[in-house]
Amino acid sequence: MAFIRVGPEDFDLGQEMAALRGEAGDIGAVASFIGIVRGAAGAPITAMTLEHYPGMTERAIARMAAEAEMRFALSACRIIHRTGCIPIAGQIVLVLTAAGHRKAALEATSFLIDWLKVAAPFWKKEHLAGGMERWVDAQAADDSAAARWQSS
Amino acid sequence: MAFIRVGPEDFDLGQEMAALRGEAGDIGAVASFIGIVRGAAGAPITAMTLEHYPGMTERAIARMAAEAEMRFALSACRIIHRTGCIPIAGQIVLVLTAAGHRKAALEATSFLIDWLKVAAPFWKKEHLAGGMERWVDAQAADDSAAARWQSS
Amino acid sequence: MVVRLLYFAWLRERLGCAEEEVTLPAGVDTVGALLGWLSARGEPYRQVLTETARIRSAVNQDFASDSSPIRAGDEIAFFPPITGG
Amino acid sequence: MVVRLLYFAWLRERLGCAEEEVTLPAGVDTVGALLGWLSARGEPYRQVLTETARIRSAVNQDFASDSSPIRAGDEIAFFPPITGG
Repeated sequence: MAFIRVGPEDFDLGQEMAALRGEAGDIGAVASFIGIVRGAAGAPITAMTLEHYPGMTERAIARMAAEAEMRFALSACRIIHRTGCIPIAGQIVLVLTAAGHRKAALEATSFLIDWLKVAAPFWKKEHLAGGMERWVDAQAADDSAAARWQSS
Repeated sequence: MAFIRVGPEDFDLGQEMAALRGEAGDIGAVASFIGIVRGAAGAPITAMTLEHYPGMTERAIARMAAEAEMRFALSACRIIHRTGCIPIAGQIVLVLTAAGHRKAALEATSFLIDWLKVAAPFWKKEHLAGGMERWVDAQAADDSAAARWQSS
Repeated sequence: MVVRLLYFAWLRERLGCAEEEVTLPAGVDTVGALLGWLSARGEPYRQVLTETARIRSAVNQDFASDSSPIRAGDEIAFFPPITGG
Repeated sequence: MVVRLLYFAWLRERLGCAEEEVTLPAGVDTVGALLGWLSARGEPYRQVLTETARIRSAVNQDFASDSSPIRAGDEIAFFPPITGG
């Protein structure tokens, strides 16, 4: 069973790694991904607000985590997705996977972040310098990144 | 320029992440891989000794890191590979990459660990219960994992 | 029948509403029919909800389509394409 | 000419030698020729080094093949296929 947390609190990679190792038992590989608020080229972003659909978010993430655990034979998995206002350079999302071998851990991490991008109900709003704000548009590239896991 | 360390000292993922973030500037994604000494199914491994070719190891890793930095437009990259005797569950290797987007960070991490497996002169000896020891055989799967980066 | 409606992101902002309970007439029993009924309430519903190419829905926290059935007591959400992760 | 030889992993253990300096006769100027010359020194060199399918080499810390040239002062290493990472 994957550990899943959705909420405003920040996370510490070292602590999450220690927790994962405690859950995972005998493993050979741990992979992680962290998404970070980035100042986009050309548009001076100062912060990002993440809105989500409480309840559905956790269900959607639990479902994709269960699929990843089975498909890649994961020994443990932790997914943390923050909500609310996050300043530039702040952490948004963590995917952490443990498996017997490197291929499973790395592929499960890619699989999970690709699916989080298209199937977990989060919406990002960018705050720009000068008080402007705008909702981020969905990327067609995200749909195709997730779709590649269906054909393979 | 990637940070590269080869030697017996252990590493702390949280500290390495902090160092990476300090080097990387404005990024959107960090990916990591950690290889761990695993008790193989059927054979009770108690520890692993990693021998390497001092000098050539660092050169080989620096070369693959430079290629990854260019190919995936990495903002920062840290590679740590331990040597000497490491007990079961101990950390062997860390690959940590920072980039603008998730695809670059995740692919660079896979690329680097795939190449480390076949092109950095390390050799693993397994220590088994009862004092037996044996050198690990190279895996054909490792060669093909690295080779896929040449055709793509 | 009575259903609960949720709106997220720019839909919520443009409708000025995060959540409402509505009583639907007989025959409004799919997500598509509900969208039509809501649009007929006038502005801002008509304009915001007829941009259907950009609107996604969920029924009881599962992704839905226009043909998805709705029943009394359902929680139906409308939102833009997802941009998390 | 004089070259420096290094052996790693089970080659080192089975030869009982990690490093040696050797003086090569004229004509021994490739990695392949060096392997032949070392094997001709007798056991354990002959047996360990003629398992060539499993032996890799480097000249001055770059991967090499049997046809790679060697020159006076070179550092030449022999080792099994790599198993790090």
